[in-house]
Amino acid sequence: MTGTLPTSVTQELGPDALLQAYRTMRTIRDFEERVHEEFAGGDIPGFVHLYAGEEASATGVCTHLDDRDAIASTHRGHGHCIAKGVDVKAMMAEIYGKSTGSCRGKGGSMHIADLSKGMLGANGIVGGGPPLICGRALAAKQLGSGGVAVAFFGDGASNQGTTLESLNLASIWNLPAIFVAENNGYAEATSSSWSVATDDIADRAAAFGMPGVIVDGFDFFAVYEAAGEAIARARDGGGPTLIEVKFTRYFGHFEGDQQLYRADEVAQAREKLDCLKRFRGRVTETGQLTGDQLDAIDVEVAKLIDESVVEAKAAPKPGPDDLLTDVYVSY
Amino acid sequence: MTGTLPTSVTQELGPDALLQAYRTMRTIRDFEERVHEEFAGGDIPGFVHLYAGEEASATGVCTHLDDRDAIASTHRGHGHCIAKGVDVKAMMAEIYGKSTGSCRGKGGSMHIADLSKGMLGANGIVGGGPPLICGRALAAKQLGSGGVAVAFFGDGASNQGTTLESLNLASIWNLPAIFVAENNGYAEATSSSWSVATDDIADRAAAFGMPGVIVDGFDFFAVYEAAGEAIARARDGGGPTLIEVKFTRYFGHFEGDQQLYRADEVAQAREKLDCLKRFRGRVTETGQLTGDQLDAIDVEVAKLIDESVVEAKAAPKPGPDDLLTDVYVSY
Amino acid sequence: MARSITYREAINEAIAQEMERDERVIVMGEDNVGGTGSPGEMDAWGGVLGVTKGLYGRFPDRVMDTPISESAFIGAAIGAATGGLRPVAELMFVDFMGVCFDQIYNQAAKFRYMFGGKAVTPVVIRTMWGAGLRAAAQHSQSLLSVFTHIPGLKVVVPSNPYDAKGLLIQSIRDDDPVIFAEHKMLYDTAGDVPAESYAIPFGEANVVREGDDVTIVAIGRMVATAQEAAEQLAGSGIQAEIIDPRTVSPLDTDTILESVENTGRLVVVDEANPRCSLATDISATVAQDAFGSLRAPIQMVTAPHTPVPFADSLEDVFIPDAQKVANAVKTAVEWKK
Amino acid sequence: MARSITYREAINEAIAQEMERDERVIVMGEDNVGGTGSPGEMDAWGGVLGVTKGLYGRFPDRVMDTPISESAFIGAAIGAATGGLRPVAELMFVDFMGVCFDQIYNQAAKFRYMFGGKAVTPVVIRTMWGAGLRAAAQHSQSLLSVFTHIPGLKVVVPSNPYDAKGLLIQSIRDDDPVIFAEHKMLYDTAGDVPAESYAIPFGEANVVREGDDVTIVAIGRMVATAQEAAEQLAGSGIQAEIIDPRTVSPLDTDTILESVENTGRLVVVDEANPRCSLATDISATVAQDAFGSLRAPIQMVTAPHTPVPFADSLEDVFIPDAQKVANAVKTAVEWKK
Ligand SMILES: Cc1ncc(C[n+]2csc(CCOP(=O)(O)OP(=O)(O)O)c2C)c(N)n1
Ligand SMILES: Cc1ncc(C[n+]2csc(CCOP(=O)(O)OP(=O)(O)O)c2C)c(N)n1
Ligand SMILES: [Mg+2]
Ligand SMILES: [Mg+2]
Repeated sequence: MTGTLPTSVTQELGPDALLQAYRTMRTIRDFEERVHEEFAGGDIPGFVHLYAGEEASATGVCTHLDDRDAIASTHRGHGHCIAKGVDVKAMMAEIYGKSTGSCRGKGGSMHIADLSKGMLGANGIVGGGPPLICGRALAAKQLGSGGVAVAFFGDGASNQGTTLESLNLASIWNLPAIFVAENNGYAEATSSSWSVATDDIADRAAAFGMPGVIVDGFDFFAVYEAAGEAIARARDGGGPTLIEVKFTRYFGHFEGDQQLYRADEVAQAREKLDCLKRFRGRVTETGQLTGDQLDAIDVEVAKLIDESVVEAKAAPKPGPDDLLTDVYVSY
Repeated sequence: MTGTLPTSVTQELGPDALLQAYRTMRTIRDFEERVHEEFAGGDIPGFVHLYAGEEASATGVCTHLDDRDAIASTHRGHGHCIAKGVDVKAMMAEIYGKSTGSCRGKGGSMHIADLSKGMLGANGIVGGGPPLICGRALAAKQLGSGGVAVAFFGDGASNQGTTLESLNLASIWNLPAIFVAENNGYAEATSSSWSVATDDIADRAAAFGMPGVIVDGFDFFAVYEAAGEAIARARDGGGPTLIEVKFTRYFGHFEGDQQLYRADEVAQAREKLDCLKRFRGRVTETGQLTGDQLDAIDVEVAKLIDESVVEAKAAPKPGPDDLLTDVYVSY
Repeated sequence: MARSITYREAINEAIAQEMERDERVIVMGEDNVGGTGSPGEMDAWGGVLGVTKGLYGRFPDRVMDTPISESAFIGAAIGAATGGLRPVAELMFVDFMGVCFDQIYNQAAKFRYMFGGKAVTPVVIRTMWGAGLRAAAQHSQSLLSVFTHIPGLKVVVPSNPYDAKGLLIQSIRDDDPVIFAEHKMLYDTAGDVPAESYAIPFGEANVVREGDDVTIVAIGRMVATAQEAAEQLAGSGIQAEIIDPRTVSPLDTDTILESVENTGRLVVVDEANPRCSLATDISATVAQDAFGSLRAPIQMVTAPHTPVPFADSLEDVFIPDAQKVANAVKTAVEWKK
Repeated sequence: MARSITYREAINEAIAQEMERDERVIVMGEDNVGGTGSPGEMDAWGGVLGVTKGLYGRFPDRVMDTPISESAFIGAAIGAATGGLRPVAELMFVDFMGVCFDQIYNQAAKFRYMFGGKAVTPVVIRTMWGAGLRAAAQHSQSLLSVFTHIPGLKVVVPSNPYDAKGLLIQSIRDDDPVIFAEHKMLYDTAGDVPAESYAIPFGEANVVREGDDVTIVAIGRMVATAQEAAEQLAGSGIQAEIIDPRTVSPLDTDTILESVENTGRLVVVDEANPRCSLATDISATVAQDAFGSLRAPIQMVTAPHTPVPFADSLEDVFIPDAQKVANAVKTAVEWKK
């Protein structure tokens, strides 16, 4: 199972970077598993879309990014936030609608953002992010910052006009933009094999004059490598790339989804394809990391998530005065 | 110059059909040339976009259509209207804002329509037509009418999200829809070679799982043949096609445009590529029609256009009471 | 025969009965079936909150899923309406109108006028609106004033199951484009609804409660809020008349003006943002056409000029409640020049 | 030093001066240069009506053409604004908002609130509005109420060259998203405009004419119409006070309320469609907050509830004229209970 992984790439990343990547993926997984439980407990309000199963995408891409770079996310945004360095405790508090949250309780799961980290927000509008990312890429280009901008979006969003327009705009403006189509097989209950008229979303790249690649989204190293190439090209003035990442989501579309439309693909994926298992297998096989090192991270992450929930629950809600603030910078 | 034309196609059309096609193209040309003059004279208000030079597209496509079929047009809609059988005098009156106009003076050049002819309207919104055409194609399919629906749109419109979405929708719903991208090289003053990120708009077909073809838009027979194939496939349940028609427009983007952004491509096209000249050369060369037959049509058309202007000028304007009618069927 | 069913069921029943009656009625939207192309069951969703559930089983050829391409499929519904069908298309949340609004206001709404009276576009766009579900800024908006502003559209806002059924049947039969706005917090509310088919005409307000001291015009979910306030006020001897317009375009101004002519006071309750809203629309009409009867300042009870917040502690203050309505009524009643 | 220049020139000058002052200001829109990729001249258009003409010559790296993809490029302007630029993007006609509205109201307008006050989005969206050019239903709309309804947006409506320059400079410097609405019929009107840079603060109405008998609030091109009516009325001894809000969000309600407190009468003139409009917004505010001063019914002079017709004979009746304004004023002045 790990034999298909590109070896040169594993070698390129030193132990610290590998540990960091593992920590990010593990944090996302635990965060989501925990939100899943807490939601079932009735404590978390609103619509919550979990990223479990897809960790290698956000992590593989964001490992290449730094403070110059920006990302835009989707309704399924927790993973992207964590991978771009948004504070996990603030995120959890946000999901609980507390004043200590990333958005002081005003945004919730679908709007977690941290502009100071170049994280432009989860987005409740399917296809909302790609235009914004064209703008961030344009800003990076105009200001000569060397930054790139990455739009994450789903298979469903790949049919949205705003996404398609953005591919064209990024191409003709030759922007340092990367479009990551996260194809988890479904938009809500609808199969991407039906809703996307091509075999692969990556096929759409040619329609907008940019390279398109497909990667195994369960494989951190595959994502890391494809993203690395695209991001390097973008930083070099070589323009945008469309990367299709294929995997499955472990939970329902949102919490509460009965998932009658699915087969048993999740059990299979969790067993055979899981990004954390494969990562562990790979890096211990090559001897770059030990199982103990990874176990230690597991323990730390579990503690962090635990604390984040405890603290979120204990945190105060925003007060009525907060209702009217933050509409304008000045009015 | 005529040697490149497909012979089998010319043969397929009998003399009556050929005369009719010529009449349509000549009517469009004369209509547009005359509106151009009248606009310069200051009598025609508003924004007017002329189709001269592009006649073979509307005519080549609509020659295949009948009452079951619908088309949607653009701001540059006169040619499509004429080719789909809208009354020429009513069109001219509409452009003059008269109560005898196709839309009783309420629509003007950008909104000429005749639903009774399956002509869904010129459209002031770039990319407005393709979604509507998906609907007309769906209706034909659901009602089993055997009809098809055709969206005409420009190179500029090929970058609009609404157009791109429609390609996908038509494909996955397997609709009897034909998308005709009229690439005249410009969207306003902006070159399609810049604004469209691919070499050819037809390249986009693959991104939406449908066949894409490119045709010489100055050549009636080439358009006729490509459209015939696509329309037959659509009627047979074979789904949509994207046809890119390439040519140049003879006038400015709209009347009043100084056209500083152009080279002298128009003079060249009028001289060497013109669809009327090529048609005449071809059908007289093969002996299917005589020059006299075509000249007779020229005379008839000239008279029709002349009358249409005289009558339009003499016609009454809508009265103030008309302002409030036609908003709802019932309110 | 009337049974108690929910607002959700009433909507489903209205569509089913119209589909039964008229073959031209089709249904489309994102996961309105749910499961197209997927390995598991079809009709797995019936819309995100289950409103169209079961229709696919009964009318498999006439209920269809769509890709996430609102411009294309809402536009397709509109185009199909010009071609002999009577589509009922779902714009899941009204908040998503921004990706497809052109097809609604520049196309559907204007065809008839632009084409000189020669177009008929019988399309219904069902959409979910309103706050209260902790769904935050992009899934909780009202936005009905935006549609009401547009000539050529009709805007329907049922506040209870009975109206939902009758108004939806009328919407489907109506030959003009209709925005049918379903309040997401009302889906589970139940009420008596006849089993047989019936249509409620547009432009006829419902006087939900009679009273002589003040006229309260309330929209959608706010009708219940106004009723709660009215009960409270009755305790203090103030009798409120409550008017539910049911359709805001057309708006039954006659009923509103007549009521104000009797009560002399107007309170408008609307959970939307305040600027250029239905609240201002109704207030301004009264200030123009029933001024002579007004004995006190018009009071508008609305959400503040802010996006909808996520936290419950904020959203609960964002949405007008009975206390605010009662206070506004008191301000009007106690007002002295 | 003030010279007489046109509204079009005033706008161009404002952008040029801000681009000069601040490198982060960029300009984008369809054919805002004109000629990109084409064989002839660059800067062939400077926008469809020539408003940005010449900017490309001076700032070739900061003025860019866009494809016809309003969602993508308006969204890009918004994204760029969060990333350190101060974009001035052109939505050619406001009528086209329907293909990109989501980016404006769900993204730009809500970032700051949804993100707990931690976003700043200094984007200006210039757009052309209004009737009168025989441009028919899809190129003549007003639609400003739709933007005004949205919390988080500012909406600016200059009625003359002086205001156009000063308000646009303020718009570019402002840290919130601004809709800058240019009336297409005003581009050729001239007026005195200082050559130097100046900013007009938002939310400060201009009292264009003083008078004690009636308050006329007029928007955009209607300010001139109101002035024409006022001249006429002065002949009959009626002195109208005319208020030009200049920005409708924020709206300077204080100035309006104070004026009505003095005159006791309000006429609102707005060329937009009537329902849920700026006219109803301003009227309702007055009916709520200055009721005690009102001595007559509020009069709204607006377009009818119809799309904009093409024929001149209809469009001229569609747009409010001085006669209609004068009649409304007379109705108010002559009104007796
Ligand atoms: C414009 C818009 N349309 C519809 C929705 C409702 N919606 C939310 S998520 C979703 C499915 C998205 O599918 P995909 O892009 O594949 O992302 P995934 O959920 O699989 O991560 C839909 C239809 C929305 N939020 N915005
Ligand atoms: C949504 C929208 N954006 C912009 C415009 C303004 N506009 C009208 S025609 C046009 C150019 C269209 O180019 P193309 O699609 O190539 O058609 P052509 O004019 O060449 O026939 C533009 C930008 C519009 N009418 N609608
Ligand atoms: Mg998906
Ligand atoms: Mg073109």
